Amino acid sequence: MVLLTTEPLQPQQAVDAVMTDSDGAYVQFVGVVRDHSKGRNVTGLEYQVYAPMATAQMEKLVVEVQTRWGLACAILHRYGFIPVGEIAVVVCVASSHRAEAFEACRWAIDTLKADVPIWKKEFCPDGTFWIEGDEAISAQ
Amino acid sequence: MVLLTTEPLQPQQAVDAVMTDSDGAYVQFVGVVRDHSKGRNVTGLEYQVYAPMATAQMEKLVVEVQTRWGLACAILHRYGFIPVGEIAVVVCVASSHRAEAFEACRWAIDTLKADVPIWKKEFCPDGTFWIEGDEAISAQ
Amino acid sequence: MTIRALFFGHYRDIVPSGEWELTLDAPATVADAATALAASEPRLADLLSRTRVAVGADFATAETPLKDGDELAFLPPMSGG
Amino acid sequence: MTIRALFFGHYRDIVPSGEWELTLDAPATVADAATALAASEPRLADLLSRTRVAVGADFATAETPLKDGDELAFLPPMSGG
Repeated sequence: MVLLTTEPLQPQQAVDAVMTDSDGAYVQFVGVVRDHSKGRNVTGLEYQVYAPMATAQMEKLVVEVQTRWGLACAILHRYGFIPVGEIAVVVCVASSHRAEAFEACRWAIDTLKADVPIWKKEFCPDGTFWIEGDEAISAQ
Repeated sequence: MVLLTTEPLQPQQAVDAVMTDSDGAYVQFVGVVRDHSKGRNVTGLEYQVYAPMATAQMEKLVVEVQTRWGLACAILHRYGFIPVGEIAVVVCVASSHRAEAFEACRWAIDTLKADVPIWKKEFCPDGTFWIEGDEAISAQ
Repeated sequence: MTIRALFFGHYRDIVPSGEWELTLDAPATVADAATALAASEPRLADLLSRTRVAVGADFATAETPLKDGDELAFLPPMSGG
Repeated sequence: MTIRALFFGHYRDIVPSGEWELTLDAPATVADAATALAASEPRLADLLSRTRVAVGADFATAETPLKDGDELAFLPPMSGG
């Protein structure tokens, strides 16, 4: 299950999507907008998204977790403006085998950050910055 | 923050205990009572606890996560009877560094299972079993 | 052929609408489209060295052939999550 | 000295109240307490081979000395989480 939305994210939605009565556990990664980034104060983020490809890429991650680990995975990503303290991304993997659930969840968030076409624009007291990988580029 | 209680667990309570505006993420492990265990059907679990030591051991885990990884950690464990589908344990680690948060969360749940004095009693259609490590011992 | 080029990240400050309709002589590849864009807008000259590309919302390469109606996206290093 | 032994897991089926007040001659260790328990209840003979022990809610060993009023817990392999 994948969800790309401008609405606030509910982590429980990802849990409900993956858990059955035969699963003994889930591992969840939740990314939140924080008040600083590499020394810059941040008041909020705007996520820009290439929606059809981002959805397709997130779906590929879910399929890959199912194929490689045999585990159910759900990914939620919010876009548009997100204030500090609110949730930007949720990855949830259900499992009766916790070693694999940790591994799969970590792989999914790492791969999402590299391969899902979403970009942060940081709003800071001293300006606005496009974040492209490790680089911050002053925005107009 | 640690909590040992007979009441239903709220994962968000662990999140609220560890997250500040400067944390960019959290990793959470949630263990749920499942409907089977090594081939046995399970209708519910009763967790028995040596409370003063379990609390002290959970507090040691929280301190150890702070010392080794510099990360805030919260652990909730329920005891008494828990029906299938309900939450037995929550481990939450806050972090701006996700590699370390995954590692610390996994270490905490692994160590909890080995060193926190709590025992499962499984209720199955064909009897009741004490679970001691990997062993199931028929209960009276 | 006519294709639609899409821009993200700081390239949105160069192409504010985020897209550019481009007419190319067939046959043409992703690299040909990038060359045509750089000729029209010098600030797009670094496109291929700074972005990955997707054709039809699928990762592609500089050598990927284009056909009429294709959607060609230039994707700077991503920063979701 | 008098100590309180605590039992968990399937040992609760042997000692349903979960505890046993035990009088020992000083000096005594955890091993001495286990020997006294096994003498009173043969089904407790495997205690030291099947459990870890804690004195005062801290992990201890068979050689840990006991003092009057101590709480000695026999802890089968745990299964929390």
